[in-house]
Amino acid sequence: APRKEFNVAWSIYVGWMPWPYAEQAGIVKKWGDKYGIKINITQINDYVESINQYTAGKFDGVTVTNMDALTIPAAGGVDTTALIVGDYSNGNDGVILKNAKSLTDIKGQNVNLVEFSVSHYLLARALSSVGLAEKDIKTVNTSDADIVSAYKAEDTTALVTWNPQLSEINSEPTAHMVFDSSKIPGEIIDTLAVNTKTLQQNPALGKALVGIWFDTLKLMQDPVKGKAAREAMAKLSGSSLASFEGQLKTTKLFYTPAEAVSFTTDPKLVQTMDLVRSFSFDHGLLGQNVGNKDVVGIAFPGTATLGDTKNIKLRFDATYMKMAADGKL
Amino acid sequence: MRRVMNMQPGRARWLLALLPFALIVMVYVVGSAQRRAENPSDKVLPPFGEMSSAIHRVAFEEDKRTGEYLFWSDTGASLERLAIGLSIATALALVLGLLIGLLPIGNAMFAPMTAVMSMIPPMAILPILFIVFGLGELSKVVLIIVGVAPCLMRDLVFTVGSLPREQLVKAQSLGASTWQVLIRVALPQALPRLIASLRLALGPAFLFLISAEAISADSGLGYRIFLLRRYLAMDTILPYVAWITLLAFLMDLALAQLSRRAFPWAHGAEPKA
Amino acid sequence: MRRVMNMQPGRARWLLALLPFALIVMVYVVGSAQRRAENPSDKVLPPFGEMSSAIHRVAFEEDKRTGEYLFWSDTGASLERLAIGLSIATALALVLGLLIGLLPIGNAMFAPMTAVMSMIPPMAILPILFIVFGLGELSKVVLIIVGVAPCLMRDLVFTVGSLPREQLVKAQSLGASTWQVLIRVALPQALPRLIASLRLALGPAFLFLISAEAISADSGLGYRIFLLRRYLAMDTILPYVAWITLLAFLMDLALAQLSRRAFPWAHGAEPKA
Amino acid sequence: MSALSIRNVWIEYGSQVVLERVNLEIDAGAFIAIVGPSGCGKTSFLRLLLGQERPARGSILLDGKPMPDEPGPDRGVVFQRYSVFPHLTVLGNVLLGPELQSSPLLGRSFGRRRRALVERAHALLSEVGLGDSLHKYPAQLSGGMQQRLALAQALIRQPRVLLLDEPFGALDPGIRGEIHVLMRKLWKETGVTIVMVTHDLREAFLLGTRVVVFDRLRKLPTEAQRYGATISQNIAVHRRHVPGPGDDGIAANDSDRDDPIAVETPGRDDPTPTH
Amino acid sequence: MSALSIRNVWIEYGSQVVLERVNLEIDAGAFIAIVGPSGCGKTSFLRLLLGQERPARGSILLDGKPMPDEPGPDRGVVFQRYSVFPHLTVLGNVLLGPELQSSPLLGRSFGRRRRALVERAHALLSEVGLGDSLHKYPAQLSGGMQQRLALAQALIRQPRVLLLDEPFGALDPGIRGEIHVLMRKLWKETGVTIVMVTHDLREAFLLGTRVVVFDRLRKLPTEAQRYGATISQNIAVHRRHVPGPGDDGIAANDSDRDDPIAVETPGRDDPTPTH
Ligand SMILES: Nc1ncnc2c1ncn2[C@@H]1O[C@H](COP(=O)(O)OP(=O)(O)OP(=O)(O)O)[C@@H](O)[C@H]1O
Ligand SMILES: Nc1ncnc2c1ncn2[C@@H]1O[C@H](COP(=O)(O)OP(=O)(O)OP(=O)(O)O)[C@@H](O)[C@H]1O
Ligand SMILES: [Mg+2]
Ligand SMILES: [Mg+2]
Repeated sequence: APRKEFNVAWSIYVGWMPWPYAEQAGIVKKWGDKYGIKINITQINDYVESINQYTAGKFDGVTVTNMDALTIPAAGGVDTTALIVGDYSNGNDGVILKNAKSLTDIKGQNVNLVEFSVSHYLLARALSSVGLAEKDIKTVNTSDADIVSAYKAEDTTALVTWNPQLSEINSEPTAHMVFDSSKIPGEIIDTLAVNTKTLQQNPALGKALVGIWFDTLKLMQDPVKGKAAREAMAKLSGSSLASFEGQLKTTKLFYTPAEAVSFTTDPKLVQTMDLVRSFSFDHGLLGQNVGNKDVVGIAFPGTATLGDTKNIKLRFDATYMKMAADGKL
Repeated sequence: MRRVMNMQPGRARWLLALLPFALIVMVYVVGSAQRRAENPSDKVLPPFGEMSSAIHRVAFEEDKRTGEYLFWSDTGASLERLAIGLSIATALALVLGLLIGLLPIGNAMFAPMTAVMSMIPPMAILPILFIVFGLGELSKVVLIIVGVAPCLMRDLVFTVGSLPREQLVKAQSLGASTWQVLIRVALPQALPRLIASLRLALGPAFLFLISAEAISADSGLGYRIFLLRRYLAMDTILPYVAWITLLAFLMDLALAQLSRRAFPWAHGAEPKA
Repeated sequence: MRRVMNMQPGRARWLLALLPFALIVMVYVVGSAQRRAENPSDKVLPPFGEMSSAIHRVAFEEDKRTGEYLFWSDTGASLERLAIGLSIATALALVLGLLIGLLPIGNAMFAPMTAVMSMIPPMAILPILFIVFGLGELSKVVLIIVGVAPCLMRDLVFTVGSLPREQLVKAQSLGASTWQVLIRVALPQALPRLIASLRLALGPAFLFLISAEAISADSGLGYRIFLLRRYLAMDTILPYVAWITLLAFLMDLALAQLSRRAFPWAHGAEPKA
Repeated sequence: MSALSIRNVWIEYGSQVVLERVNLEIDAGAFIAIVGPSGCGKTSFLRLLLGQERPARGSILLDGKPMPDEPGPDRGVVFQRYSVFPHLTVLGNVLLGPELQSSPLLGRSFGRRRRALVERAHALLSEVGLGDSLHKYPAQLSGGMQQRLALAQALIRQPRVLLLDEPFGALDPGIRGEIHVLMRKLWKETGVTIVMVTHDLREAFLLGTRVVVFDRLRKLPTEAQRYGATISQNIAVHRRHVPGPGDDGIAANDSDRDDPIAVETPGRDDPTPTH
Repeated sequence: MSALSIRNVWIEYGSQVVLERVNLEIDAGAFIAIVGPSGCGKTSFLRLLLGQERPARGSILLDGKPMPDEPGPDRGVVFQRYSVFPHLTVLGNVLLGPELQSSPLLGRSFGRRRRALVERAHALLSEVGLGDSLHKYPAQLSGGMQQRLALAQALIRQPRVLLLDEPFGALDPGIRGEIHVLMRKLWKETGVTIVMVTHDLREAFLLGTRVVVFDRLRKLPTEAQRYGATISQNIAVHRRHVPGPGDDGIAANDSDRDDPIAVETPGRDDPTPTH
């Protein structure tokens, strides 16, 4: 039976700030009313916790990266659909060395990062780009909230993180960004994921969310109201407008539904996800006693899939974004 | 020369008390100036002037959009959670503490359980708490409860358990039922001790509050601190920490006063007998 | 019918004690089965079988990447930090506690300072700790110290402060200097209480350890729990939590034993006089 | 007011026999003083009469019926210490018993009923000389005042038997004299049956209508575990004939209620080898 | 062993005058018993002699020299309670004084030196009847044993003056008798000057060579704050002439060291209106 009320969790990240702003600006209510449903947008301060809560069934949707969508809910048996592909990181994540200018200097150092996050993935990609492997460095798990003060500590020499912490650290005279996500464009993807079963039973939810999202993005670009919207988002994320604009520059937001659809339907996404699942499998993120990387199946628009087709748990679905592109909402 | 242990500070008491504080302030001012000299935009040790203007901004200027004064709405949200958490923890501790402390059967049933429970580090089961109790206000309150109730309870069990047997026998010889012994003998004598333990629990309660707010919240003192940490905005974080400390201090004072007013018998001189 | 308060559990004691544990296990098993029925790869409440195989993997199989037995290397790392932190905290508390408790001048100088210090939530000043003490083992140890030393100290101040004045006068009339009163009268009588407070501090110590390890580490029980939280591996997290609880419990027992062995006078019957 | 029969009672703690073969008939209105060396089981015996403990063997009858096996309002008690409640004022302490009786749920009374209780309590407190200290807490009273308070507290529930365990042991001699006078007076007025344990032989003979001596008959240390103490003497006090210790302030009219029982020889002079 | 001169001493707590115009000459080797009503300032006076407090006016001389204003090994003390250290065994308690003396840094002695100290301590403990309980803790001793231990502990440092504050107040009468005998014996053997506060007049006259009575001369409650107590009587005890209380177990040879001072009338009968 269709439900009337839904819960969506978000956490602070430049590519997700449209959600709280939409709530504030009444866009959420507008689209909810249109489809006769109510959508609650809830902020979770700790990103991992928001995904865990979604996985445990407390939320119907959550803002999540492609890799975490695979390793937490999908690997945990919760069939998840990436309903909206909002942006990819185009320099929002980076590797920083203290007092060293080349990525190869990282060899033998301790690297502070949030282990098994997209930072870890970025690091792995960075290392392989210069012919190094993970065994050449040592990772130290460091909470993202504390990574800025971690940089200030004497013994910290290398770290990987994302914005806004990244630009905060990069402004230090000693800091040198030696690798960033613009070198692997389109691999770190930020999505809004929803529970597949809920979505199938309540197509209205999908329509409303997509409607909200692109409405808000349109507003952000409005020459008149856009600045006020961006300023409000900056405030909501605890930073200044200037800093927020800076972060936006390194984020490839798909401002129109058409862009998003074309990115999602591009076969390159399949290659990206193959890289991501290989990394996840190598780090045991798909489960400890998992034999190969195929256990969790991934479906893409059309008929393309990766892994076990009988156990599809992560779906990239462009249907609803397509409706927006076609103006059918 | 008298022995050091016989020397009384006398009038110099205030001076001596201020000395360590003055020292810390001085070290801070010097350190701050030094870092600023090296890096004019250093954020780690902002000078007092910057802190005060940062606090002025959040405490006395309306937030343009929401019309709220962030500092006060954060304080309000945190204090509310704290109050609810501590009230429930106290009530729970009181009921279980009296049962375990007074009744041999209650003791047999709940004492081992609560002993084990109190050893579980609440932080480690945070993920579980969030899953069981959701991410709303409830889970924050529950973390405070899980964190402080065992301590409060253990203190109560001890207090009630060490009431002289004579008193319990005397009460029965005056016709008291178990229930009456509970509410007229055990409970009133446990209350001053409960307030004393509550004072000790203030520190941990704030700790758990802040930890819970760090993970899931959209307002509150702990939320703000962890949010600003990403930008290392020490000019706001440090005053927030000082404010939390002051709040804890004032609550401690208020509880001490309450106990002295409400239970004069527990604060009098030693019995003369 | 006797009053409930006069009823003794007798032989049923064990049964009563096990009852709540059995209840919890049952609720867990049912809940786990239910979730599994809905979603066969649910991770939130894994059945006991999976937990045991998960633990078997980390405790008895070499880790492919590091060649270590994770469970034991985590335990070792955590216990080392705990031991160092607690030792330093104890030493610090002892010195300050004796000074403040015994000397009026020490009291005037340090008591207000430490009262304020103990109110600061350690978690909130973590960035400062990092910057001052670095990110290595030191800052974790310091967090434990900052977290538990104030409590230990306050207990000691209280114990030493409530030594009967008669004893101190008596010691002086036997020719004791301040130093001698300290080491032959105050210190030995403070030690049993110190152990008792140390037992109470075990919970908070583990708490701070875990928090410190959650923020920055590459091994340790807290590190593992927070790392595994990233992909909700409750099958490992839950046994880890149980293990921490067990460790805390064993330490508590050991300290209790130590105190009874080393300070028989503090555990004897009430004085006969 | 009530009679107690103690019939062949044994008290044992684990394997240690503390009291054995205790037989004692206590008449209604008697004032029994129990003396004996430290550790011989006097307090244990009192605990038995209170119902705090049960005999290993034997039985206790209260007015011919088996005695309830837990403390109750028919048997009041005053201990050497901890007999009053530190969290209640003098008045509160005395009100407690009647309040518990009148309100099973809250243990408090209000309004008219309370005023009546306060009046009764006040009268009794005046009688024990605490009429001026109604609103003081026990910690503000001297030891003697505390014990007088404990007496008033026990007596207001009108127990049939009053059990006293060294009630005046901690008091100064002067104050003790005053309380002895009070004790005699209250006993005569209420007619309550009193069993008092004391260390002070003079006190025992001064107050008791009958002095019961507990002692071990076998004194070898090796036998301490297996043989307990028992009643070695049971002396009726004929105050008219026995010269009193004199100047303790007991008025001459004491003698109008002397012990009606004749002197008895203890029931068992040498221990039989059975058991 | 030493003489004390108390010259026109006043004790005040804030605005409350506790003692005023106290003049007392204590001869070397005297045994002064101080009695007086509760709260009149006896303990305060002893604290003064200990050096725990300083007089508001007046001075105290020890053998003609101003007395040190803090407790020291020349003045031993036994309180009613808390006089022994609960964390030390009987032997440890008595060893404490000599050990503190012989080792300023550790307050402990080892090896041969320690064996010598132990021997001395053992001898003294045997004298007070604790020779068999060397390794017990105070909590395992009876009240009387604890006070005997406190005496031994104080005496082993050979103080010139021994101050006792109701040392036997908490003991049973029987045990008190035994200790009185011991007290007299030790006093005679060591020749120490003793100042003892007691509530018990009999004890005062039994043991003291001189009984000093503290009392308020103005008894109106309104004057309680402004006027303190002072010495109202100072009685030399001529044991040969004053009949002793008899059966307390003090042997007849007590009388060979009686007080050499004659009876004095108190120095000040009516208070002068000055101050
Ligand atoms: N709960 C108990 N468990 C085991 N032994 C006990 C218990 N209570 C008392 N005893 C033992 O029973 C004996 C008698 O104790 P009781 O307190 O009755 O003596 P008492 O005559 O009152 O002594 P006192 O005059 O010192 O008060 C003692 O040897 C004591 O050790
Ligand atoms: N430290 C103090 N501060 C203020 N007042 C005090 C202090 N010590 C004693 N007093 C007051 O001084 C008076 C004398 O007290 P003290 O203890 O010397 O009496 P005492 O004669 O020893 O009485 P007792 O016979 O009851 O032991 C009392 O009124 C007491 O309240
Ligand atoms: Mg007894
Ligand atoms: Mg006194």
